[in-house]
Amino acid sequence: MSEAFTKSMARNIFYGGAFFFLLLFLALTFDTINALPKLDNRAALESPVGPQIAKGKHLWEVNNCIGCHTLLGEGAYFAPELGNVYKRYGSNLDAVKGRIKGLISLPAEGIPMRRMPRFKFTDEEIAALAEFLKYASEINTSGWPPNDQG
Amino acid sequence: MFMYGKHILGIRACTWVYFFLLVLSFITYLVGQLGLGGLEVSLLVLFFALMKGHLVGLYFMGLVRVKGFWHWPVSIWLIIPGVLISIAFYLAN
Amino acid sequence: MTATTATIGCSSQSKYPSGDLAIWVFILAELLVFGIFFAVYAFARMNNVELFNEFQQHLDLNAALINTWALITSSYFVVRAVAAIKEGNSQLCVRWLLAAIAMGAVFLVVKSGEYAHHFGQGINLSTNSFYMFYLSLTFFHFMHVIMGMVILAAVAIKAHQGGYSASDNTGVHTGASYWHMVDLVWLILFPLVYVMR
Amino acid sequence: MQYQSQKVAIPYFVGAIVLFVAQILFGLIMGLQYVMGDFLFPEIPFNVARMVHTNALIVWLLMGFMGAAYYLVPEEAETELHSPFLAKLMFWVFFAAAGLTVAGYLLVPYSTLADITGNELLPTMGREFLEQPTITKIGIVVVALAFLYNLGMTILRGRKTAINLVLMIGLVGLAVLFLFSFYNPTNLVLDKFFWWWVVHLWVEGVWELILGSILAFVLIKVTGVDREIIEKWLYIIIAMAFISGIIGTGHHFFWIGTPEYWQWWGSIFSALEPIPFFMMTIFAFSMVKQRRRNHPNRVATLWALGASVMAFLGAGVWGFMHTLSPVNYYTHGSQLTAAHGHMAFYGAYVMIVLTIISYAMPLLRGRTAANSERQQTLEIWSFWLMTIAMTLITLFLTAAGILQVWLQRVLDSPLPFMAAQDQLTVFYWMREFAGVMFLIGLLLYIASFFVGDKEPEASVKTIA
Repeated sequence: MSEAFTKSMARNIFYGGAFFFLLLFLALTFDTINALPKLDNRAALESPVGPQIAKGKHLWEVNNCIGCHTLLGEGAYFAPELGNVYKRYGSNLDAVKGRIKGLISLPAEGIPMRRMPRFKFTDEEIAALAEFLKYASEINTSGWPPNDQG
Repeated sequence: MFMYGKHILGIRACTWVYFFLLVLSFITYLVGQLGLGGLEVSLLVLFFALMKGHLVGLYFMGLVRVKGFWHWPVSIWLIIPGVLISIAFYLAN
Repeated sequence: MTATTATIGCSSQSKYPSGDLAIWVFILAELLVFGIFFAVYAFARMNNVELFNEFQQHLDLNAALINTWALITSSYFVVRAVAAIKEGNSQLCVRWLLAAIAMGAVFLVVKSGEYAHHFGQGINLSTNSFYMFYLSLTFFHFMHVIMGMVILAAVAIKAHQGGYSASDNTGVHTGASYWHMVDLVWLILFPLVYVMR
Repeated sequence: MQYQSQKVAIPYFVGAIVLFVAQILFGLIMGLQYVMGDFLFPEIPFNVARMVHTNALIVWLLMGFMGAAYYLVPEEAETELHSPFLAKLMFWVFFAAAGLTVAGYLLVPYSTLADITGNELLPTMGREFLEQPTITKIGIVVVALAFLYNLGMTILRGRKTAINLVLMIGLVGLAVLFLFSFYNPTNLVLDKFFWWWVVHLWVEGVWELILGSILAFVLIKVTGVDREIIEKWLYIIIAMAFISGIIGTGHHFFWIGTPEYWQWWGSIFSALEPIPFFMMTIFAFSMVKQRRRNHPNRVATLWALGASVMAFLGAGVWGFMHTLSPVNYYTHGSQLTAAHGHMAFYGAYVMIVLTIISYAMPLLRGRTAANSERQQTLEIWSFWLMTIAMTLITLFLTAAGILQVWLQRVLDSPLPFMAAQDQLTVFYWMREFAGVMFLIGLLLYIASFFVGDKEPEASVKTIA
């Protein structure tokens, strides 16, 4: 009795269902956008270091850091999570800066392990990156990652 | 209450079901209004709800006269969440 | 009650429920979502019994009762509409459908009043887990009521134009089945969220 | 093939396969870098190889979709393509842009590429899968618009079938959602939130429409089952895909600074996401079972069935495995994600593009129905080699992922990332060998276009 199952009804369910769930998704999105100010650490963006964070994010992007690292768990799985790296290094900006500086100035040859490209960052740029990572670590991520190792 | 017979699927049966649903809902409401709680009361209220759902499925949706596979989905749907909810309430108390 | 001998759907037993089978596939999918949601509510409550019990008392039981009655009544009206079209009486069918839609509107108005009250107090999805579930479940259902009313309206318009007859009325059954599903879900939602504690 | 203009699909299919090869080669490089950290350093750092690997995949799938659309839309609409010239032109624009972008990735440091291409004006680069320079993104939009215009005009003029409409909705959705790739605020949470509107709503939303319509088209052709039945299935499957998949986006909003309720919404709806894939499997097998004829192109049927199964396993089962938020809390951003990504992309999208190529290419190259017996045998071998290799890759990555999660996230004194990685080496080696097996399968696949090319077509009799 396959006539009982009509194509036009299947089509209507597709259109109706798609529209319905799209609306619901938009409603939830609306609520999310309203809830974000309490979660997304935008206070840091509006603080005096805000421009530095913006610069850090830009550097993060134009050097394709996400191509090896994860940030809040998203990215490549080749190198450590950096969303919480600030906390991993004892919530110490200088420690983070020192770590970046150390990694990018390793000699070009003779290190047979996964390694960071030798980016040519100025001290100012390293400071911006560290501020960006600090900002990221202070986003409310519902308790993720489970521990400091990321 | 509703025997199989000539009028089983008739409007009159549905009307009775309708009144019955109203009454059961009112009882549920009273339970809430009186602030009754606890496992037994909760499960009783849940049982009423499942019964109401069952009646809607059988009479309003007309599944009472459907035989075979399609007779069951609504009943099964009521039973599975019903059991899960009961377990959760049992464990919570 | 001239319709005492009228039957719902076909008079004989059948292998398939009345209405387009496609809507039944959809109804099962929807029931599955709601079923999971209900079970998840109950288990989430398990970890926060006190919180759930406390905030449950802030809900408006009177509104819930009115809404339950409204939806049951509406469902019953749809049953009458189906019976009417089975007898070939399109205009009677339209009137029952309009009455059913009106009851749906009652539900929407009352529920909106409840929401206005909550939102007025600054409550939203992030307030606590009870309100998260309460708002999510009821809003999800709220949207289904709207959807159901749209479907009933479409059926009513077509019936008004004489699009159905005593022999050809699958569309009415289809809309009716969906509407009963909306009612069915509420019948579980009402005690679970408002009463059980 | 019934319409001359369907031939514009050829360059798209060929271009897709060329990029497919590039994708696999760079995948192998990355696989080796997982176990030999300084392999090809500093010439091709991991992040560059990964960019080529993922971007080539996306672009070749898009090319495959476009080729599929140029092939099937005229046939469904029963009219010639609106403008074959525009289609050809856009192929070369697209292919050149892809080539230039890959060359840019490989030849200059990424930050230099950003400078050269004026990323400053509208910074969109450097986000996963959207690494393309802004001008490439704009190029993609232009190509997509021309493509949609061309198809739209064709459909408007011709017969409007469900397959055509669903395909169009999928492609329009693809183009519209891509626009979110131009939104890149400093606020990381907003950035990530809308980034998923491109990534998730593509692969678990509109792409499923494209997948469904291509599958439906090929099934009509190879099984001869009534169009009414197939289109009915198509609608119900894509309805389920949207019902589960749109809110299912929430499974990406667990840990990125979005409200906690997404953990519930996302878990509940994404738990339903296997349903459309399961229905697709049932659909493909039941259509083949009810077939009204034995099509001589048995390998196309094999691809179609394989796609439905592997999509269910990769997207459905492997996705479900870590989609519930309490599980995802531990598995988020681990090798398990990689395992799921590999099998889901292969099963759902690689295989569907190979299905339509397998069905259409013999016809486009002048056969009446199918390739020769020898070609098909070779292609069947390649099917099994690639599919088994991908299953192995997925299993090894799953094993690596479980161990990684255990060492790095569950243990009372968790290991640091790199220390945990060292423990996974054996799995990474096995994955690399499976990758070589995949490459062999791919080479056989390409060989199947040439070896036995001059032999007569397979006929139904020789199969039965």
